[in-house]
Amino acid sequence: MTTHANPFPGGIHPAYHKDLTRGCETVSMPVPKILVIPMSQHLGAPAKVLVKKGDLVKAGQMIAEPGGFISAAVHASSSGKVTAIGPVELPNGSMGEAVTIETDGAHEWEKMEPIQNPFAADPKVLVERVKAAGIVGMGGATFPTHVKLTPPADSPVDWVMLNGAECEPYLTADHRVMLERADRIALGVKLIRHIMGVSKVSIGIEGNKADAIEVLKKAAGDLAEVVELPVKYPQGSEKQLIFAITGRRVPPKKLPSAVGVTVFNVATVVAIADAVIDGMPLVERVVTVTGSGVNKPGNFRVPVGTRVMDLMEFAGGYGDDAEQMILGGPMMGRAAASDNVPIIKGVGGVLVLTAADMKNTDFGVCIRCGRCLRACPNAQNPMLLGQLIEKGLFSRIDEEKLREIVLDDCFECGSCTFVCPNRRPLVQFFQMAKGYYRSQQKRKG
Amino acid sequence: MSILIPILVLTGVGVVAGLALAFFSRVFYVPEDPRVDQLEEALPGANCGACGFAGCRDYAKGLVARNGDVPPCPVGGQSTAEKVAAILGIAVSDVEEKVALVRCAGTRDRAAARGSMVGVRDCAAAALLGGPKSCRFGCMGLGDCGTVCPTKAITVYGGGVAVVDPALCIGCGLCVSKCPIDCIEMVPKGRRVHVLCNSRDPALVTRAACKVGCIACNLCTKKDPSFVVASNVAAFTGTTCDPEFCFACPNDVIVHTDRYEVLAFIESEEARTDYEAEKNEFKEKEKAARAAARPAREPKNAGGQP
Amino acid sequence: MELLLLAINAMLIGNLILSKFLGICPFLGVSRRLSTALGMSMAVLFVMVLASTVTWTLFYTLLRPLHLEYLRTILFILVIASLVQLVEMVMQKLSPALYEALGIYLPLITTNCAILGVAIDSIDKGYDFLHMIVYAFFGAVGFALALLLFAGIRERLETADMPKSFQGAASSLIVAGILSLAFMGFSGLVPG
Amino acid sequence: MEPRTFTVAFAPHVHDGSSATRIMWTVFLTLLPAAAVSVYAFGLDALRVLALTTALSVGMEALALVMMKRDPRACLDGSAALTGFLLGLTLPAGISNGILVVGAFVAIIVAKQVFGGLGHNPFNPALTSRVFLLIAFPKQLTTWPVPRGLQDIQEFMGLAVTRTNDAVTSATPLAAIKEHAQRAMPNIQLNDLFFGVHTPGSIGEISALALLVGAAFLLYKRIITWHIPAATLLTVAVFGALTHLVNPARYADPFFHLFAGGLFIGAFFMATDFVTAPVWPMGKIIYGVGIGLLTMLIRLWGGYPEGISFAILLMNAVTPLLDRYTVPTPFGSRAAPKKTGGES
Repeated sequence: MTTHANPFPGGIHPAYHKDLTRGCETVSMPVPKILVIPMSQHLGAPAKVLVKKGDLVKAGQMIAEPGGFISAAVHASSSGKVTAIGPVELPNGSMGEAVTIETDGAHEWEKMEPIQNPFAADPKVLVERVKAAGIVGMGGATFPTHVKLTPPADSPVDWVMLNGAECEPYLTADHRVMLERADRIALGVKLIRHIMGVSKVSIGIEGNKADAIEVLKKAAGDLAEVVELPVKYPQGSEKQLIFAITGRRVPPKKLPSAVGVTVFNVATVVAIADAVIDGMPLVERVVTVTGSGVNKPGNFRVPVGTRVMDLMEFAGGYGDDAEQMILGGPMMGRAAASDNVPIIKGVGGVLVLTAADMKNTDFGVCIRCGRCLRACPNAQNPMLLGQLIEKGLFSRIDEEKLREIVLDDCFECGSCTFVCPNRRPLVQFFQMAKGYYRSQQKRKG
Repeated sequence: MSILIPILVLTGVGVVAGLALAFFSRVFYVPEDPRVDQLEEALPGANCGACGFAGCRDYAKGLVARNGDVPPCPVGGQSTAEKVAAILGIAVSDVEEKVALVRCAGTRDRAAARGSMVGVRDCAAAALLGGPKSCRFGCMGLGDCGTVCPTKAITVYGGGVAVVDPALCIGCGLCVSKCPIDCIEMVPKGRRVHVLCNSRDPALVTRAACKVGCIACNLCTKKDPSFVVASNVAAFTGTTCDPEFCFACPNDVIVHTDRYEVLAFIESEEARTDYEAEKNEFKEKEKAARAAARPAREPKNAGGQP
Repeated sequence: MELLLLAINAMLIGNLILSKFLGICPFLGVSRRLSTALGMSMAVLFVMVLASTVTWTLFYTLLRPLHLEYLRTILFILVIASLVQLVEMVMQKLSPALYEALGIYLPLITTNCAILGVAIDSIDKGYDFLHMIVYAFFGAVGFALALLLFAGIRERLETADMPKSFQGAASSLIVAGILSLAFMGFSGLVPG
Repeated sequence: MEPRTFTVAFAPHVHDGSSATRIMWTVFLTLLPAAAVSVYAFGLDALRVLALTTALSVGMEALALVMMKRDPRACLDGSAALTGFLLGLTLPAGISNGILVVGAFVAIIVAKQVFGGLGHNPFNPALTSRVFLLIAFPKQLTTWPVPRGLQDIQEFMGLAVTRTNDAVTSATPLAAIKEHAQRAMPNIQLNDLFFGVHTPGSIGEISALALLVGAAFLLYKRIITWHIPAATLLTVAVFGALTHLVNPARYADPFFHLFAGGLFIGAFFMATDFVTAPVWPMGKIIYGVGIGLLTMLIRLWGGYPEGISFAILLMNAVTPLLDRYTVPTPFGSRAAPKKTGGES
């Protein structure tokens, strides 16, 4: 099978720092005393709470059902008593409703029935199971997986892609999942082939994870081809990944299904297999704890809803000079104001940086050096757009159609900001502009 | 004789050009309503865009096109509305003049901070990160509203809360649309009583975030039905009330502008001390009244007046 | 070849705006947006060619035979003013958006000295009909070129943190000055 | 464990460590070889001019920043020094100090700070100033001292010197060609043009070799891209070759045009100035071709012997248009999707 990969335009080569945790085997974290399980861990409508304050819940019990078509169920990660239901701070800095559980330490399970002989089962049953297990994309976008498994009839999918690129610096959670659970990934691939009726499955892995490529080649056999991807950020972004493996270009503002492709994160595939074979809902995930501000970097299997402070206590605590805590990777992750926030389904890493590692955020004017233009994976114009947004010249943006051409398609990978010699916060400008247009739309409609 | 030739030439060319123009003005006639110009004259000319149109001329065209069926010019107020109605020949509708009010008194010493932020220079950016305060509804104090204000009526003072100077505010509402957390409200110009809190969080969350947050305790609504509580925050809907009613608020969120300017209420230590003193006095009085009322078995003290 | 040289001369070396300093009013007035600058350029191109043709014809058929050369300025102004009125009407009918955008500057083409300048210049230089057309056309193209370049620069300067005192006309004039400096490089390119 | 709070900032939280200041000073350093050659060739006069323009420019920048109530420390960000240095490199060595003050004023105040300083100037400040000086002081700007080797420095150090050449000034090769057409050619050696120690000219332009060394470093560091210099040089070479083929007696050969005058410093260091050059590859190529064409136009038929400064300035004016009309198509919109299911 071919392992040829197309390099996408732009991109950057940050320092990866993956050696910190690359070799750390995943350690299961014991269930903490308090679990804070938000209802909005996915893209789409928040889940609807099914329990009341004072209820006793079991591990794996569904505590909230999907709140709409694009939504996902939420389960208790351990057994215990519901002590509060109310708004808490979420990893993205906003407030959202969450169920707080005081665990009893017994960790009593209430799993779903495993599906016997799944390859003979109706794909619809399997999709129902994925929905019931509350599985969402675990690469960070947290799109409900059951929606992805059932593409609309007018855009059929002929090629499924597993995303093992893990192009974010520092993070190794997916890498460890691929090494440690290769058989489950193979099983998951088989299930997806059965559910979606596709024959072409590719697993894209960046070349800096040679051992994972080896292991998966062995495990996947004929089920999927393993493609070694060039090491370049943002290789793990859907559109770039699809181009690298298939050569197909997803048109601006279109979903991958427009070119007949669907992408799953490797950890998501494991969760699918777990849900079908073991009847286990998505209640835990692998999280990389790393960075210069932690005492002991490592990979941990963490119950969903664990507060970062509890995880850090188990993982060995902060270094003396920890200054910034980022949930996710350093390129697209969010800096949290406090560690009293829960780990949710889409958080793959806790990165703690010291003041020395932190980027100086004093920014200057654009000197038009054009580095951002060369770094942008979408071949767009961060430079001009950033200047216009900074000056509030939204009429110019409309006039030159920059919003349609540039802004709508920017997925905030941060490459432009990474290379800007005057450290202009371009991603921030784009987020602001997106917010501005959202509020404009709200006012109109 | 020789003078006649140039005169004739000039006249001839002039007549030809005039006739040609007259002909073409028929061919390319575009009707335009003269009222647009009159209306533009009558409007304030601030071109602030608060009406939703791109400038005053655009608004005038809109007025003509829809024969006055557009929201009134918020800046011009009653007098402009009358002029517009006169030009259009329609009845005057009453225009309520409004001023902006920042519904927050959570200065730095009263509202809990939330981490420290670097690289953030304005509200729109800070809002993306969750804001600098634990309260996600409170004024972030980075002054975006002040920068859009055409009359420079909004200033962020030392406490880190924006305050509107009602004397300067022309009621255009640009700050309201600019504020990313909807902390600014347009209130009727004559309103004397304001609830300076915007937190729609439940009481527990609000109390943890800010000392001067509205916890929706409903004590004010018991004093005067003009106070209403909706989505966890109180609001005053009337024009004025007994200044002493404001003291009923346990968290000092309500200001009566007959007693204290909003600015002083938020920023001035002196005013705060005065306020505390008055409030204590009020409480004493109320206690005494209650004690006096108890033997008489009156079920309720009507309004806290002695 | 000679016509080519004339064209280059009219367009670059003797650029109306940047080396003859004619037509500065629309140059500063309607150069804030590329789109309006383009519209203005087209209007000027049209009026300039038409006005030159008409005035040239009038001059050689009416004034010269009657020995009324001294009337040319006042007559030309009359003709140009009428033509501008015509263009204004046409534009209001056919492209109201551009009409709005050009605003006061459209009637001001009347007093655009570039038009009168070209008309008188082609008489002064004794051009025949063909040369006059080429001169007027490429003069207008040169006007358009300068206007478009200038509009591009001004759009860019919108994002600049200019000191207050230099915003607007001040910086525009400096840009125009530097542009004019650069156009000096063409001097001597074509003799005459 | 108690909850603790952290500093919040925007993603991405890491940076490649580049800085505008470092870029500016790197460009400055890459100009040193050329400066060294000219100090060797023109002696202390060259040093004086370079030091003065650089210092004056930084001074003017500081003054402007103070007047605009901005942080005056920003004058050390390298951009003003670079502008001053580049200006010095485009001037003849024997120029008087008064003119240098005017030059620095035009470059920093008129061409740069008026527009808001770094990043906003539509025209290259050094070139604007040079062109201004050329038009304002034509005599002084075209009085070219003949390189005297190390005499000056030897003299300065008290070594014995025998003055062999007292003719102080001479025409530049380009001016000679302009005046005498091909008859001047035998006196001009390509070698000299390339190494530059014997040809008259402005301080920075005499040695193509030294400029190439610096430019190679800039290209290697990816501070500049190949588009603009390549397009410019190629255009000049092709244009030169064509005219030479048509009339070898009148027009010099392309190598002469490549190595003579300020083409190298212009193409590599002036035209590539970020602030005033287009940003997109296609725009850069058009821009480079335009510079090449205009340079040759002025050199061959214009009133001035050298046209590169005018050419770059003129193309600077075109930059905004090029930026706007040469935007590449965004990723994904070029090729129609291979599968057309669900496409409208």
